Amino acid sequence: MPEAKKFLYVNRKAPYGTIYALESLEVVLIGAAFEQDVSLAFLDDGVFQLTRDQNTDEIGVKNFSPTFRALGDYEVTKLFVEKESLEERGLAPSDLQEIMYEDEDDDWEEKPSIHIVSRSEMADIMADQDVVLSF
Amino acid sequence: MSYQVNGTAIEADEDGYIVNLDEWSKDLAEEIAKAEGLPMTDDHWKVIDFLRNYYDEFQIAPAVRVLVKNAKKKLGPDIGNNKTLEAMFPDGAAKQGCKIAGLPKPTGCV
Amino acid sequence: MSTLHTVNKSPFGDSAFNSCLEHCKPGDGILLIEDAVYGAVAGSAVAAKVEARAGDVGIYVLDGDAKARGLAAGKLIKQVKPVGYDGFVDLVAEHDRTQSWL
Amino acid sequence: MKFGIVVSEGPYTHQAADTAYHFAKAALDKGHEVPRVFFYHDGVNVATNLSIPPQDERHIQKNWTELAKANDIDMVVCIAAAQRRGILDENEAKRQGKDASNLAEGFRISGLGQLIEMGIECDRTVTFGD
Repeated sequence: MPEAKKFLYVNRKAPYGTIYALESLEVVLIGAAFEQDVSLAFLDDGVFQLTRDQNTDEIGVKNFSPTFRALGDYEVTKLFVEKESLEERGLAPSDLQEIMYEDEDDDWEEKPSIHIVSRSEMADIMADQDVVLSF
Repeated sequence: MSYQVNGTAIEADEDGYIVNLDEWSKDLAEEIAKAEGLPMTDDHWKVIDFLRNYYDEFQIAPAVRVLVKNAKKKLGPDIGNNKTLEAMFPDGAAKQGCKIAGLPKPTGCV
Repeated sequence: MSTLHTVNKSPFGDSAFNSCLEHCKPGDGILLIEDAVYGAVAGSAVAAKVEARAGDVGIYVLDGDAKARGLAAGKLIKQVKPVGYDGFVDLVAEHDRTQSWL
Repeated sequence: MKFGIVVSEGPYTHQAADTAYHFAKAALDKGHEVPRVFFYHDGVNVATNLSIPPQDERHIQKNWTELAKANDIDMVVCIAAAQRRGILDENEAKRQGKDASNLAEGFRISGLGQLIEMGIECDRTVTFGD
């Protein structure tokens, strides 16, 4: 098998107002079957996708925020969230839901999937990919 | 098509997935399984319960490999392996399991 | 290793161009297409930022989109290079990856 | 070089499908390959054969169909996105009990896996959207 490619899914849009966030997540879940080196980037309004306490009861739209917590099962364990984007929006890392995965290589220890990175670290992550898919 | 449960007709699509997910019940699951030609053993129920819990928690039905991995952890290796799950759900553990569990039809995206 | 960034929205109504400018790296290219071509106009509120970045990042504008919007080459920031669709193709080929700032 | 193209906005509302078309054409003219174009989000609406633009406007679907035919491009429409938005091929329409299908010639409906596969197999992946 050829070496895995590095795939980055870039999420810059808020959930619900448009379908991009949900359909991005659908790509990630399906893409996970291809055993590539997958990372997710959340910046600008994309950071709103990961906030806690989303409740869509009154808008009649499916709440897909719990699905992010299943990503570990799909071996998608690198969710990079940009610190500056959070701060600009009055958010702190504690406003995001906890997303964990069990590390197979470390006796199934539970580890956080979300990594808060600076804007310049985010730029480094973006510059280190083979395929960048934007949503 | 539709299923008859305790005198009520439950609407389903062409493939036998129920249309209104709120109408699911254990009796309905038995009916769907019967239509699929499957006996609902205790082990089948364990898998169905697992699928429904997974959906409740994460709002998706797990992909087959995720189902197998989690079933192994939660239900033990006797059920949680490819061979057993395939034998229990000959039409595919995710596909047929979701149908009986009253979960959305996998869109078959791969 | 370098990236070609494409931006397709006007910087006056959307943050994509600004975000792109803040994430691109020396040696990268930025191609303004569709409504993003308004970001290439000389003397606008974003021009200074574009000019400042044009030193180490190649900034391009899709010629057809600029012309469609009445932006003759003389109206554009002078460091911004107009390219056709064939130039777009070359830019994609020359850089290692393409990132769209949607 | 092999270029994979993603079209993720619908025709006429956004310019994305037009830009992608001109890009694909230019890439082919330069001797590159465009093995696949993947239509996602509202981009799936490009594939309807029920679109009737005025005679003095470009016909986006026809343009794509002709380009694909002449250059052997595999035009894939995401099934999940297509089903949400009412783009159906004949088989799916029959299976779902619908009385009509509307997938234009040259397009095929398939899964998101085709998008990932395109990313793996092409040298460059370029997304056009909004």
